[in-house]
Amino acid sequence: MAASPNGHDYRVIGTRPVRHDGIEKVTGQAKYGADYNFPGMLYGKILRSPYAHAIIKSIKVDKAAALPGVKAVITANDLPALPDKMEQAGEMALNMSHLSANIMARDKVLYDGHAVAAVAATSPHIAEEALRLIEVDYEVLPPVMSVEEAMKPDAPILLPGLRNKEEGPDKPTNVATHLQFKRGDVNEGFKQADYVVEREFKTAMVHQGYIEPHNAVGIYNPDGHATIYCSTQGSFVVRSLSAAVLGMPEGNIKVVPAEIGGGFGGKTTIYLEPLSVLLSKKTGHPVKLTMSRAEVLRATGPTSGSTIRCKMGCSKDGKLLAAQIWMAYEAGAFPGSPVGAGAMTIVAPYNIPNLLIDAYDVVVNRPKTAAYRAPGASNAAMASETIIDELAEKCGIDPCDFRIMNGAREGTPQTAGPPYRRIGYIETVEAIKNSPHYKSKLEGPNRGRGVASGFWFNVGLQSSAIVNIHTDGTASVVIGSVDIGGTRAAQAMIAAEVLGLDVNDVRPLVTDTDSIGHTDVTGGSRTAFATGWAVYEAAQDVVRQLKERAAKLWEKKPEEVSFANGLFTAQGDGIKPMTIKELAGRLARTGGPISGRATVNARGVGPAFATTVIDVEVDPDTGKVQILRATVAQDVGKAIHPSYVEGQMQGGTAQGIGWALNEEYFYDERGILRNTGLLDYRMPTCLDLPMIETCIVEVPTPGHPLGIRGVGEVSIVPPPAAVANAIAHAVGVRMTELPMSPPRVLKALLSKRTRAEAQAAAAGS
Amino acid sequence: MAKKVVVEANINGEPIEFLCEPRQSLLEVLRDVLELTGSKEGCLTGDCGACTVIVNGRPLCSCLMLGVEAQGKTIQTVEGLAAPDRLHVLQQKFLEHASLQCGICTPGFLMSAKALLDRNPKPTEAEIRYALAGNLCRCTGYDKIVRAVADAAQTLASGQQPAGHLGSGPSATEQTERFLQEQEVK
Amino acid sequence: MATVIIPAQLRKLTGGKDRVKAKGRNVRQLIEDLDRQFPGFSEQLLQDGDVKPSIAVSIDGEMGTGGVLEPVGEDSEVFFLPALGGGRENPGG
Amino acid sequence: MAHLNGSSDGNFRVIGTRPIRHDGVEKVTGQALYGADYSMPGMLYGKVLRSPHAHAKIKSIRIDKALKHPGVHAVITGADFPEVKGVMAQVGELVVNTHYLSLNVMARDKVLYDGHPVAAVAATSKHIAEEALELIEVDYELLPPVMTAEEAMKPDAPILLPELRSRFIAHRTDPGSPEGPDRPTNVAAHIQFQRGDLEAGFKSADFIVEREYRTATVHQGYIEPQNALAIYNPDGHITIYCSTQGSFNVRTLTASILGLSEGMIRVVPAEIGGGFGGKTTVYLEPLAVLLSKKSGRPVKLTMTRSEVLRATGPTSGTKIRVKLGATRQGKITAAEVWMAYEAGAFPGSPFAPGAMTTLGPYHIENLKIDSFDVVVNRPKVAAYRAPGSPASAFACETALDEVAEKCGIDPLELRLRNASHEGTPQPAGPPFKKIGYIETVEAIKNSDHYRSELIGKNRGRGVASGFWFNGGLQSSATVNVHTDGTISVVTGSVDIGGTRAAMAMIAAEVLGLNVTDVRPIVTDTDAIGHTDVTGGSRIALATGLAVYDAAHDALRQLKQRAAKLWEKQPEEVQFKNGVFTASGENAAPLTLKELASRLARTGGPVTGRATVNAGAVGAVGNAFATVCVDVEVDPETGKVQILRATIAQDAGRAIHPSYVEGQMQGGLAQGLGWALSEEYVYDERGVLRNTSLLDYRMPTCLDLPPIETIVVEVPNPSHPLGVRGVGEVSIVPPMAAVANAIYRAVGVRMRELPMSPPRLLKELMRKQGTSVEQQAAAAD
Repeated sequence: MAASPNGHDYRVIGTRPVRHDGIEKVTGQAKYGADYNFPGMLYGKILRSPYAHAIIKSIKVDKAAALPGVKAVITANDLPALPDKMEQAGEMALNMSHLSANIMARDKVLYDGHAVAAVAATSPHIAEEALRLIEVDYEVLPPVMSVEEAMKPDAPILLPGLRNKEEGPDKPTNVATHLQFKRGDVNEGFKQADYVVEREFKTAMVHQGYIEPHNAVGIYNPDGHATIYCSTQGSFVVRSLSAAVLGMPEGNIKVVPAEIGGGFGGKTTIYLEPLSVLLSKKTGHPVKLTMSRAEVLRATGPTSGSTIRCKMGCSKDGKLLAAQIWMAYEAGAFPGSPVGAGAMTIVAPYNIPNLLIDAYDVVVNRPKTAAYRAPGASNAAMASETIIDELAEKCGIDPCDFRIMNGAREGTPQTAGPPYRRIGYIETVEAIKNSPHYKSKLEGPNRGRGVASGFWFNVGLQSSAIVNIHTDGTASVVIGSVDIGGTRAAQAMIAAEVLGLDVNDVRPLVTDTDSIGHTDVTGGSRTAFATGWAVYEAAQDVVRQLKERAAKLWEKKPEEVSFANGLFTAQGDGIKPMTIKELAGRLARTGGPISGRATVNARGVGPAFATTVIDVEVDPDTGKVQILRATVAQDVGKAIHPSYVEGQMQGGTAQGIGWALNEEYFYDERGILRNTGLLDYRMPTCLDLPMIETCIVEVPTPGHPLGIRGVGEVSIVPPPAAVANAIAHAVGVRMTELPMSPPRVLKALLSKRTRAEAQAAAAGS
Repeated sequence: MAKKVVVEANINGEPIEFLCEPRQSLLEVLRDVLELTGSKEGCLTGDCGACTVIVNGRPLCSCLMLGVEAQGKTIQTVEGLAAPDRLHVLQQKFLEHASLQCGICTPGFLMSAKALLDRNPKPTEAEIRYALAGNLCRCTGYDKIVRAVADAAQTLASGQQPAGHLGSGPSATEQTERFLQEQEVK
Repeated sequence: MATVIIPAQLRKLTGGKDRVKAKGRNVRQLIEDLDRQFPGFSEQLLQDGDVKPSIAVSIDGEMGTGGVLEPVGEDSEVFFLPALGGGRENPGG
Repeated sequence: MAHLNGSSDGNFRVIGTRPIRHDGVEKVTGQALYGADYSMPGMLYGKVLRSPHAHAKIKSIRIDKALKHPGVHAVITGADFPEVKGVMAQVGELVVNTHYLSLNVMARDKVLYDGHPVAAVAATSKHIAEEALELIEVDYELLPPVMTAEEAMKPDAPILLPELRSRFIAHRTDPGSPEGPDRPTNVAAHIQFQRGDLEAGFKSADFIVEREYRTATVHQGYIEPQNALAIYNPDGHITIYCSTQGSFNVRTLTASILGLSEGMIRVVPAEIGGGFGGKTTVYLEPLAVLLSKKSGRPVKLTMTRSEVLRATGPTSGTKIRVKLGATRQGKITAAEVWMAYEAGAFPGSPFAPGAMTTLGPYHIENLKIDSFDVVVNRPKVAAYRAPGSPASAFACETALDEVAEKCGIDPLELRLRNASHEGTPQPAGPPFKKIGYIETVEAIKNSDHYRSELIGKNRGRGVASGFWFNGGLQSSATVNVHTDGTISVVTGSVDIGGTRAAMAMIAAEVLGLNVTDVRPIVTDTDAIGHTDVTGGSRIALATGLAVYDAAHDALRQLKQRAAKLWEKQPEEVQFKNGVFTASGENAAPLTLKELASRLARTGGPVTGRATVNAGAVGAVGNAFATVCVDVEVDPETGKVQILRATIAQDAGRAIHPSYVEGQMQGGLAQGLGWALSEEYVYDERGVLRNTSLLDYRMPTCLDLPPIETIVVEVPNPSHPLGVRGVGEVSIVPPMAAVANAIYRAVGVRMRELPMSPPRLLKELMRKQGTSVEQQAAAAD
């Protein structure tokens, strides 16, 4: 029985029931976006730019439109022009004209793969043939591929209209935003520091790597209403953004979320949805658009590559005194990289008196970045966590002890914002320190162990939930949060806990945007936190009404009725305790059916911390790094369904290791992506990884009824730095570039050997 | 438009006739012609394994095989794994071990694992990882998948079938096995 | 009088001060008072009558969800900082 | 009930207008998915083997040949059904024993009507399934069929259900006590209502009219045959897609028949192609579930038209004796009615609702009504639009016409003199609250149809009235306010006749929106609170009430949010035609749209919800209708042509007038078919001979004139919008009106339905025969 924050033991929460949608998924019946078919459905394909940076002088589509079987061809002219300013879409602020131009290029293509036109035809093969008949006249411009090039004063300008506060209103620039965070006086701090380490880090652009490509089926009705079936992390986001891009009233669009084959933040925006509706409007048929793997890699939303200069100083006894960081993130074709989050998380786990952080959001001729699991935090941690490892080494202090000494706790000021409330960072480091892994001896040549920590804010936002009681005492929970990693099971468990029911008597149901109140995106590790809260309150609403009905039956006042572990009771004689099953059978007589509802805009969000230790062995001849062992400790507040909490911790660690060792976007000098397949965009297979050990730390979030803390994202932050530190301890080279692929590690090893030989020669002569 | 060809094959224990264009892959035939949408498309280049099916006892990517090549073959997809009333032990163990999160890669993993256990009833962890290396998963980090396959192998080896629900009739798997034996005999 | 911590970007408006006193029962009145003390302040923070969606307001350690309506205590500590979301990629500014 | 904002009685902004229904586009473009349109990957097709005999024992069933037929995946018979304790369940307006319901879904050791299901098969195609049916060998032992109530009530009649004992029911809620000797019978129940002193009443009458009437078994005639698609998951969870009037009904009945827990079943209602009460029970759903369980694949079952006629739920044929006593001034002093309803193979005919609505429109002091539920070898009856009331009205309203003729009073005038009004005791229930019967009679009296001259040979005009008490039962609704100020209304009530539009209009009225900003959603049994069947004319009334309350729940929350924005108290916030206002300075008026975009800031999304039990059946609503029909009879063939038809009906409050008129016209048309051409023709072996729509002759647009409608609005005091429910009463008056018109046209009193050409010609020749004899007698 897992102990709960408010003392009483939980009956369902903390157990590991089989998820309710499991059967459909293991028998292949579950319907993902691409599995939907409709009578008379057409297939859509998109023509994509072969250039990284070019002006579209003209597009001729008549030949394509004439091909038998082709029903419609659209370009950007078919989409309404939108104002070039920041607008509010739900809880997000977006520049709608940039969003629209990213979905379909308007007079300029800005990255290899940028959508230029789309075709709908009776078969996917005919649609592909039609694409080849579209003639586009490009005027090729020099591509700007890195932040360094883009920030040069004479760099080619991607977006003529872009301005930033620094350079004023009349200077075109590629720097969209400059953020600065300051505390204390860094120069003073560095003066007092005994040890100072400064290095420049470069991390490559990487992709979320979800196995299911994007998809959308749009059905446009002659009365102006449209229905969209798609795999998305936020059906309400798809509705409000598609409405803006299509210039339709939001209420005319209904989004039906299909099962989703992975997202990790990459499916929180829109690519195909508006185009499928537009093609359906033109043809009068449902239109299905799916992306190939190459399209996913070239033209969806990877996370930023970055350049980070990080300088940190500490006293002899290991006290961190100052940190000065310069960071520039690739935003991709349009402004909006996660550099702000990177800046606010880079030293978040630590208490550093003097701080100066400058963060730049820079547009380059690469696909517009989207969120990828704690966006911006992993690249930042690669810099700060490796320098902290060097400082600990210089002070001769164990990396865990160094982190415990400087670790943030309740009251520590954050980089930006109020001091921390009750958090569990120190507990995660201690959990690693006392883990069997960390205590075990690591012998053998070229082997090393690295430790690193990570932080993520998590987010609350809005959720709605409805709980219906059926006449046989079972219940159904209706929510709008898409279930990627088993959150349906968590919602059913929360309702079962409150209602005193067996978890298999509760059926969770994810429904469309018309059948449930507004619910924000499944992202920001918020679903268990915010939607779970709404389900908790809705279930309490049901208990309240059931108490009224019991009171009516016993002719007592509702306040006199109490409810505990599934039984309604009241004092006085002749009161036979009733289960929900018995009471449910008598609802008709006592006033009719019962359904509870709750809506929340969740407050008091608890940030999440994780610390990871990884053992590696480096092959000195090839530079290949083999992961021997990995353990991750994470503060989850309260684990509702431990198997899926472990799943999130293991999944994030695996992605972090892929990010560390071999995943990168490889562009040639003309700005064309060369590794557009999973053979060359090398993600970890089960042969590359050991079993990933997890220790769940439960420091409850004050203010949440169940103490829940989001778990979905933070586990991806530590691994790149942990692997780098392990390599340093294994073969004595400090890697400062991601990925630490065999060629790069080998180069570092060879240059170390030549330097050593040169010194020996100098010393010897 | 190329002329369609009539193809006969045994799919999930049932003799099936279907029409397909020469350019259609077996995956496209399974999903769009035969409405067996259990096999999933992840890359169409044989890298992700989400479209894995078993053809004449061998696991392979149905996106790399043409529909017309299925003539006379015995094919098993995820839809043919469970008996009418009872999940295959692999399906049961994937659920019990929470070995899937989004589940898009699960059909592919189940077929690769089934082919492995048919060949090697008592695989070591390394052998399991080797056999499943062709199937990518981005959510789980593979840990719980490997544990589920090992547990399923152990359950099969010790002969206890997981508690069946009810009903009679040979499962699609047994039908396919019988069909295969007949083929070998001929 | 609540204490307002000024984010780095806006310190040029407050003449470099990073901590300022202001009075107001809720965020709207607080910003009006700040604008009186340091002209140009509300233009940075407000957009059509409410706090810019890209700005988050934290009061006594808790992220406010009420925008300008968020009540402010007599001596509470108020932070203005870039609003972020894990699932959303758009940072401040 | 809080009074509607800004609208005193009657001047609503949206209610009463005629917007286009929201699901219209799908229906006119063919995209709407009816039950048979659903298909699933790997789906099998089911077929049912039905008994060719009306009454026989099943000695053995051999299915092994069928099982081995290639492509067959599963075969089920009665043996696959668990023996479950029968319990009384509410099915539409009828009350049914679930044990008998299970026997009706699949015979066990006895078949009781031609078409009774005996086995079912699931195969990879329909044709293979049909071939498999022929391979099933059933060994029957024939028994003599009992086809009419008369025969069944004879003491020596063959017994259909050996364990059946007759019950006597004294009042509406009496569960009944055993009646008569403890020996097998075909009379399942006898209900009786009595008031006043019958003897004295008849003594004080100047005229007595005593007649006997017969009506035939007739079918609802919905164009979409029954269908069901079931998916049985290995973990025991079941999903059923079907066209039904009551998705929650299907779940409860299927669960009880198969001995499953209700929570394991989720029913997704498809669009429904007509029901009229016939789709408030289950036929195929339990079979589809069992076949899916045995085959491990989704299974779809559909019925052919002949299966619909032979083996679903027509309404009862009846035998009725009426005795009316009246004074010379036309005051009815006493009425005695004896009625026998044929229940079909199992007990559960509308004998009780028939009795409770007999002579409902009239204030009669001395009254005795006896009504019997009699089992016969015909398909078990189901509800059909005001079940039981049309047959009794045919008898009583024609007898009443004879009384009017004897008193020499205009038939409408006679009805006005005896009309029920507020306070009149119902035949079996509390006195009427405010009702609009008199208004319907006066509306016909002042109608230009009634005042028009009817000239020409063999032409006649007849009038009749009808009463139905309507249902209340349970409904749930949620109203979601979206960030752009539009709202969606989610209910569980299946929409047969445009009720989605009515729900959207009610929500739009309360929240001050145009109806196009409201999206009505009908959802499945998991996604909404318990909602009873779409029947008993209750949707606009009960689900409408739930939507009304849910919209007010949302409005209450919105007022709180506005108050928060203006830093005022919620009570200070007013809401009038779509704008929130409050006194004082910084309270600039806010439209719902503007407020909706600020919900995030003021606490999060807004969802209103309400659940309602709109009073026991009969406590609410009480709808009346009066019909006037002109006919011309062709003396050579006996064919009756309807020249003109007008109906006046009290709707209480017409939410969407077009669809209210639609219900009035639809009911009247069905009544005319019942009157003139529809009947079940059984041969002496009890086999149905007219199993197609060629011989089961329903009215075509050629047979009917335009049906003029007069919507009378006498608001129902116990409903915030005055709604009464309009779906059923319009079918009650037409048969008597046509009979009375025929009498005025050719002087023949028809007392048997249908008044088809052969029957009318027989009566005409008999009348001429007598007049010829009279002339002959007079002559010689």
